[in-house]
Amino acid sequence: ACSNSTSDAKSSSSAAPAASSSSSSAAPAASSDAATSETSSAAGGASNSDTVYKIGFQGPLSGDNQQLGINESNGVELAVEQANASGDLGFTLELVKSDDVGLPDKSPAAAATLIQDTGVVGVVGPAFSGSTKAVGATYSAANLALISPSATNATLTTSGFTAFHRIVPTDAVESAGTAKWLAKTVKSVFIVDDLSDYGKGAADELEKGLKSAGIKTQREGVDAKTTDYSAIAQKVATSGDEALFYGGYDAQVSLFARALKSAGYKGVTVTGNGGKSSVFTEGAGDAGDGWYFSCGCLDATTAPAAKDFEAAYVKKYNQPSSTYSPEAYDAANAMISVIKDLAAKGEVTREDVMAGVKALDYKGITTQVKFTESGEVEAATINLYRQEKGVINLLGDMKDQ
Amino acid sequence: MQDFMLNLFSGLTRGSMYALIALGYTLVYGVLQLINFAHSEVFMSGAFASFIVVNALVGENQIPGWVVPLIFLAGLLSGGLAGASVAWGLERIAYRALRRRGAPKLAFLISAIGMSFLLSALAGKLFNRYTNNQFPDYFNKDAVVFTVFGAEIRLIQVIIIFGAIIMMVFLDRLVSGTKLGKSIRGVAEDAPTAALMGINIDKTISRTFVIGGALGGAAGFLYGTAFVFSNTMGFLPGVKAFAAAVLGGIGNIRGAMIGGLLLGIIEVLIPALPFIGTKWTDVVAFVVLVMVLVLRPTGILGEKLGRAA
Amino acid sequence: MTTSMAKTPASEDPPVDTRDVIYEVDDVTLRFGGVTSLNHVSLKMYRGEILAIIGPNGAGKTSLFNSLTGVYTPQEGSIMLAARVGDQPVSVLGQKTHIINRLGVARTFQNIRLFPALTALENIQVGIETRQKAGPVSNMLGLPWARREQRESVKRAYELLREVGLTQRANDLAGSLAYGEQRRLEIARALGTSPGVILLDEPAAGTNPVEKQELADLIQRINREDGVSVLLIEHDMKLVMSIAHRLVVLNFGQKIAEGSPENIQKNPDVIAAYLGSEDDETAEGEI
Amino acid sequence: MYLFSSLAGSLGISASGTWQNLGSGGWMTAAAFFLFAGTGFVVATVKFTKSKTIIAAGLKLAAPKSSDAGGLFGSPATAKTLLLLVFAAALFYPPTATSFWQSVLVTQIGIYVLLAIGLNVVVGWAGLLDLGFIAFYAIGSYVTAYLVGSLPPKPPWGTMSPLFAIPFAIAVCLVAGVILGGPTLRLRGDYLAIVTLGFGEIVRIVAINADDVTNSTRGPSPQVPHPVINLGFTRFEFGLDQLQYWYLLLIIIVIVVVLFRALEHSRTGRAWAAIREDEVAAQASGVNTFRFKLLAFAIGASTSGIAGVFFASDVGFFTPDNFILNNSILVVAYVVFGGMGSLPGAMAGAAVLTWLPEFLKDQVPAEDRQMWIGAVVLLMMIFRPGGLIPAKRRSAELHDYDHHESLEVSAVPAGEGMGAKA
Amino acid sequence: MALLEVDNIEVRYGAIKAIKGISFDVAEGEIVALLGANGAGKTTTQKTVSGMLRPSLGEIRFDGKRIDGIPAHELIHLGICHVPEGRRVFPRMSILENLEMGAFRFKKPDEQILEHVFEMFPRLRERIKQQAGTLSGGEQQMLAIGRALMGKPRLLLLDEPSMGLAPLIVNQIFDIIKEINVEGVTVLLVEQNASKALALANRGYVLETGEIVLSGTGKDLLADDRVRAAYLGEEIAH
Ligand SMILES: Nc1ncnc2c1ncn2[C@@H]1O[C@H](COP(=O)(O)OP(=O)(O)OP(=O)(O)O)[C@@H](O)[C@H]1O
Ligand SMILES: Nc1ncnc2c1ncn2[C@@H]1O[C@H](COP(=O)(O)OP(=O)(O)OP(=O)(O)O)[C@@H](O)[C@H]1O
Ligand SMILES: CC(C)C[C@H](N)C(=O)O
Ligand SMILES: [Mg+2]
Ligand SMILES: [Mg+2]
Repeated sequence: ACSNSTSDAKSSSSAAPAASSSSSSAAPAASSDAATSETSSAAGGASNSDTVYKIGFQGPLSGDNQQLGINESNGVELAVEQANASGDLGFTLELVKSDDVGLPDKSPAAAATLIQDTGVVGVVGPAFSGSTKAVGATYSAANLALISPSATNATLTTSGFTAFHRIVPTDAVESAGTAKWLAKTVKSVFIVDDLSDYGKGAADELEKGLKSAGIKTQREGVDAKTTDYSAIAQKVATSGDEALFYGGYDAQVSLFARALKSAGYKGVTVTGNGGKSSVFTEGAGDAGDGWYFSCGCLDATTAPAAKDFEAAYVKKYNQPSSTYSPEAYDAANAMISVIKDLAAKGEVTREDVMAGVKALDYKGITTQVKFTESGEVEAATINLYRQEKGVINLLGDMKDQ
Repeated sequence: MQDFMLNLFSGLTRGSMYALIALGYTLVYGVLQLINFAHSEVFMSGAFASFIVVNALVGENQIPGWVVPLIFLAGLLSGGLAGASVAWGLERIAYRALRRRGAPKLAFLISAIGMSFLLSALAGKLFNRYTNNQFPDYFNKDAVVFTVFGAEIRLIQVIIIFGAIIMMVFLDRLVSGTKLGKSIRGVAEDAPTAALMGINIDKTISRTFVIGGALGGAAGFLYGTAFVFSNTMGFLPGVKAFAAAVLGGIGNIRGAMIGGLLLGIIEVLIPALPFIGTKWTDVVAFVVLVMVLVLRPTGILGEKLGRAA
Repeated sequence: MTTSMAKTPASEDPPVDTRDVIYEVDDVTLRFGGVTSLNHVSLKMYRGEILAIIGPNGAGKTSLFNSLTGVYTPQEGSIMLAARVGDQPVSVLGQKTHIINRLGVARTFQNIRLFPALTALENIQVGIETRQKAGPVSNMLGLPWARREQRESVKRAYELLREVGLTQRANDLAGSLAYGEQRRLEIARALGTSPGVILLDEPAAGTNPVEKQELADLIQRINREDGVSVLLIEHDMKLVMSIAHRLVVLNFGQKIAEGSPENIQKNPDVIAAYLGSEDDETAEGEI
Repeated sequence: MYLFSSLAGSLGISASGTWQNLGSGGWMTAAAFFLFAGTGFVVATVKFTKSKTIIAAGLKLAAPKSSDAGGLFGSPATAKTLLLLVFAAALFYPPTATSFWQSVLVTQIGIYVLLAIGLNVVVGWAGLLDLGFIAFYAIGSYVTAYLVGSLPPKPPWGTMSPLFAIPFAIAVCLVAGVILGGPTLRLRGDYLAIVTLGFGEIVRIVAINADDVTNSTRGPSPQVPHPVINLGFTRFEFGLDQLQYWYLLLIIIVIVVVLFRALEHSRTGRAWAAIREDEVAAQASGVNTFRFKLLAFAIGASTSGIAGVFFASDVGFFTPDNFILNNSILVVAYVVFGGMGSLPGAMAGAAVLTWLPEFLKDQVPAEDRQMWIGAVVLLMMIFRPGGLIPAKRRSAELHDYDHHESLEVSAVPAGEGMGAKA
Repeated sequence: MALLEVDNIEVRYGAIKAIKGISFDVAEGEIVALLGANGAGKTTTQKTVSGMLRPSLGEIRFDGKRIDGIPAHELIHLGICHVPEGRRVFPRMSILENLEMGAFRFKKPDEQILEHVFEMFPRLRERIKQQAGTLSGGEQQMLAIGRALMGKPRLLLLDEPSMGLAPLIVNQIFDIIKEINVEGVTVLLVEQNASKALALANRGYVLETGEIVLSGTGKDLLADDRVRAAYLGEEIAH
């Protein structure tokens, strides 16, 4: 009767470092023999130098929402591999992945793993907003720069996390877009969120937007651990609201989608970037058809700028890239560019990397990586997607829909 | 009225699964005065085993309508069988040795907890750790069977409610009418003396676990079909079913049934009230439990094994 | 019936004060569903006496005990209690068991109920300490008065152990004592609560004649030396007749007789309902 | 594999193999062991013989034999030596440990030892099965977060440094303990277990759903700041260094242990033992069983609350997921595993079982840890049902099977004080 | 050949040796009494015979067949019925259900025997539906004996049947034992009430700390000074 969430319930009470990191017991630079398989594989095309710098990645690599994390870690891994293979680094780059299961309570341990590893000079991630919130201050205190490819909660850049930067637009922007779009077609919206920083944040922003557009709304929160959505689905179905928005992540939306179908809900169904992944498509089955997704993210399979990236990705992973893979690739490359510049000048410290990240101006495949004072990226587009016959298709820029 | 009916049936659906699981708790409690903490893993094992069977039978194929009931039955049986064997092994490993040593009650509880950890982690290792595995869609679960007061009652609900009721009636007969039932009650009340009457204690206890396990495993299949399943799925339904068993009067078979159904209904009806909200579902369950126990310390029907009142 | 037990013939000036009533049971009726286990029972118990309650199995003796100690609440009648000298009578109906104990009523059980995992000494201390004041905080901090109380409780417990002849076994677990020793320990624990009256439910059941003798001596000593009144249920007539000052006989929940041992032994109703014909007794005695 | 502390690092000592994870601290501790073992043994034997002579001298009124550690650690000399060894290790090992183990020591071992000590009062001494113990830990944590201003509602009187929340947490937990215990402590064993379990879940779910108060699953925000102790003349600021927390925690644990030990051997402790052994007989002996049970509950609750404050202060961030039922069950498992009713047992149980998963981390895949822990617990219970260090008072419970119930218990259910309506 | 032969058995509780090698026998149709102080090992002996305990040494034969080590639930099929110490009725079952449990080894309880039990103990018939746990001590004792009779014993083991019974009932119980015996049931009786037991028994054994110290016919033992002093509580020294 006793096991709880995915990996191990006990360590959920733990703030012990590395409680849930899968592969990341990375050795300090000194003891190279202890490098784990995963770290060395990332070091793939080893360069001739024996200086080693590491970038960390924090995100969910296990648990229900692992696909979102894996998408990103693949992107980062690809970037690191390409950098090492390019031969012009002058040092070896290693990737240290730290698994936070996407849960805030596992985040401190995951962060501690990276922070305690003095070889780590910069971090891509955390992937999720809640995880970021839990450790933003810790990373900032440790002066370890973060570039998140996907943590979209609006308040992350206003919480005094000096280390935090992101290359995607916030949920405030995304949800405002969704609200405008919804207001064009429906008069009442049922809003459900998963109580997480991301889900609730997105839902809050949406509610704000809809209210100001004079749309009637209704709110409920459902813990992300729920596996039985029949009660809430029934409530939605009998509410008569014309649209439903769910703020939360892929695995949960897919269950909700099924429950809604069972309950016979016929309205417009929408979710944010957290829902857009293959996990949703597979989990929801045909109940997922018709769902809309808003996402400040690029579809690398169609975007011309990402052609090379997509080819390399498919070659390495035997599957097309997915949500946030290109963004993670960009974030990693941006980070690498900073380290590379510093390494050319001498030793690379966390402080230097931090300063370097703040001063970045790097052209990525998804966007121009250049941060405002608060750590936001300057340029941003929100796209609208829709699932049809088990495939999520890009409909285009939200503004135009 | 329509909403009420909808909720009532969805409550009954949940409730009948709780009741099936609760029976396992109650039976074991009846004979050993112990909370079998690993029973939730028995339930879980039923879901996995039946998935393997059903998935093998269905595969990617299109299933003709007349085979569906057979597959369903196969799922039910394999779930029950798996539950029964896990429960049997559980008793052998985690209980019998301690019983022989005359261990204190809590030691049993802890060894059952150890077993529960082990089984759940083992299932995670053997299969996977996603919390949302699903059975193949081999029939239209959501087909509307009939409508009451405008509420559409779906196939899966009907199957679960009737399946559970049939199993419970069967169990009730088994325990109240037969020698097995007598020996269970005898061991429950005073094991050494029961032995003097010619009752084989070990066998009786084993059988009790097996019966409870079979029901729990079958419930695992039903649950997996209706919702999703995982290696940790046992936990919450397990706790609730245990609560249901206590609610009805632990050790009391009909109590477990009534407690389970009641808990399921309450759990759906109360949060459906406009001012409460579905997120309080689990709280409602526990608050009701606490209140009932404070008012009626031995549960609704009291503690007698195998009797209604 | 030439036994050694009749050391103190009961008639020999009992220390009884008939003006001072400990228990006044008035017209008490106790029912369980269809079973009436006490049927309009009235009786008085006086300070200083050893009062025995006898009667056939199921006559309601234990039920009476349970009513006197607040375990059962009779549907009708009243039970007033003034256990210690100078107490005002209070009603025991509906009172909690531990309150009744504090009012000066101690009891033992028909089946021994010690704390088997505590030592003999500790068993008695539990009783003694319910009369003490120190709270958990002063215990934790080991404040002076708490320690003084603790010393007193150990001292008193040893006294009681000596009184029941168990000094040697002070530090043995109660569960490891022999049956007869456990019976005596249970009495010592009861005495630890400084009762005015002690209720003994079949204390001699399952003990052998030698132990019965020791028990009889002990009860008389408690009664005479400690001034504790004794209410006794017992089926062993030798024991009862040798130590009781007065007897009350119950049958089918009703009081059928009351009086001195001599009178009771001759009472034809009692013989018919309970004692059996004299022939049996003598026949056996002659062998 | 992890960073060695600078001390060990500069000494250049390093270990290898599977024990690597322990850092060089193992070796240094071994040294300290030897040092202390010597003195410890001497002190212990001297004391031991002395107390024997006192008894021989005829001072008969000596208090009864201490009744906790029996069995393996039966003799007072070994017990004392062992105690000294443990204490030496607690003092001298942590600075030499890797920072990984330092934080395991604080956030896992230390805190759970404290929790186990608290629960031991409830389960081990008073014999009440509490499956919602973590709720009080949660309450302690949330009280702290509230008082430092990390929750949406702000305290009207301004914020404070986290550790000063201890008295408030104790007070709130006492009240919560009494609120829970008041109506429910009259229930018998397993009913109490399910009610406490329900209470634990209610607290957790309320923490999730009372969004405006607790910030739901997002946890306190901003994080709980690191504690500052400002005594006017000196000012002590805690940082990320786990050692500071360790020594603070050690002090807390020592104080609690000393106090609880005194309690165990006082009238309160005996009353609990009596209730546990036979509630009806305890009542008949004048023990106000309800009051003592409530007391045990409240004491356990407040200990748990202290642990909560400490946890919140150290880690700074938590969510309702830190307070899942599983953790309540685990604390019970620690206590039973170590030896119910035995203080050293409960502590050892918690220490071993919290250490084990961290240790296993390098030996088995992370996902398999739960399985190993389950197996260890299972084997332990099968082969040593009394626990690691069984309590002497409890060991009498290890009767054989046919002893399990005196007839009168079931024969007179009314005697249990509930169905007494006749 | 005796019905029951106990041959040099030794029984232990862990390290404690409760029975240190005793031998005795009970012939078909006999009543044999086991006497002894508290803790002498009477109950232990009976439990070993009925299969609740296993001897660590020695043999027990019933009807010539070895039975030591056979568990209680199998032994009952040979007709060894045990009225255990402390009555041990099933407290939450009714009187009737308790009696039916006594006949568990048969497909159906024998109505005639049931009737016979009710004749012997009319109180049981009056309370046929009452929960056994709420019966008075003496009533429970009657029930326990009745329950054993339902199992159609060949050998009836009685452990202190008179404990807690009113004097009148004690006499009745001994009459009933006699009656059962006359009907062909062999009885092995443990009693504190030595005088009554020996008066009834054909033969008796006296146990002391796990060993048999005396044996003989009931009459002889009753006349024995040591028995009179130790078990009848009589002073013979004057
Ligand atoms: N809780 C109860 N429910 C129903 N009947 C009860 C209950 N308690 C006692 N009785 C009945 O009340 C009657 C008196 O019982 P009680 O235990 O007082 O007898 P007693 O005089 O002590 O007998 P004994 O000498 O055999 O111990 C019995 O017939 C018994 O069955
Ligand atoms: N379960 C047990 N564990 C350990 N020792 C036991 C156990 N049961 C009995 N003993 C011991 O075995 C010895 C014999 O006990 P037994 O019960 O057979 O005596 P008895 O002759 O029946 O006494 P009584 O007259 O008190 O019933 C005693 O010393 C007793 O303490
Ligand atoms: C990977 C993404 C779905 C993460 C999400 N946008 C968040 O902020 O948490
Ligand atoms: Mg009685
Ligand atoms: Mg005996």
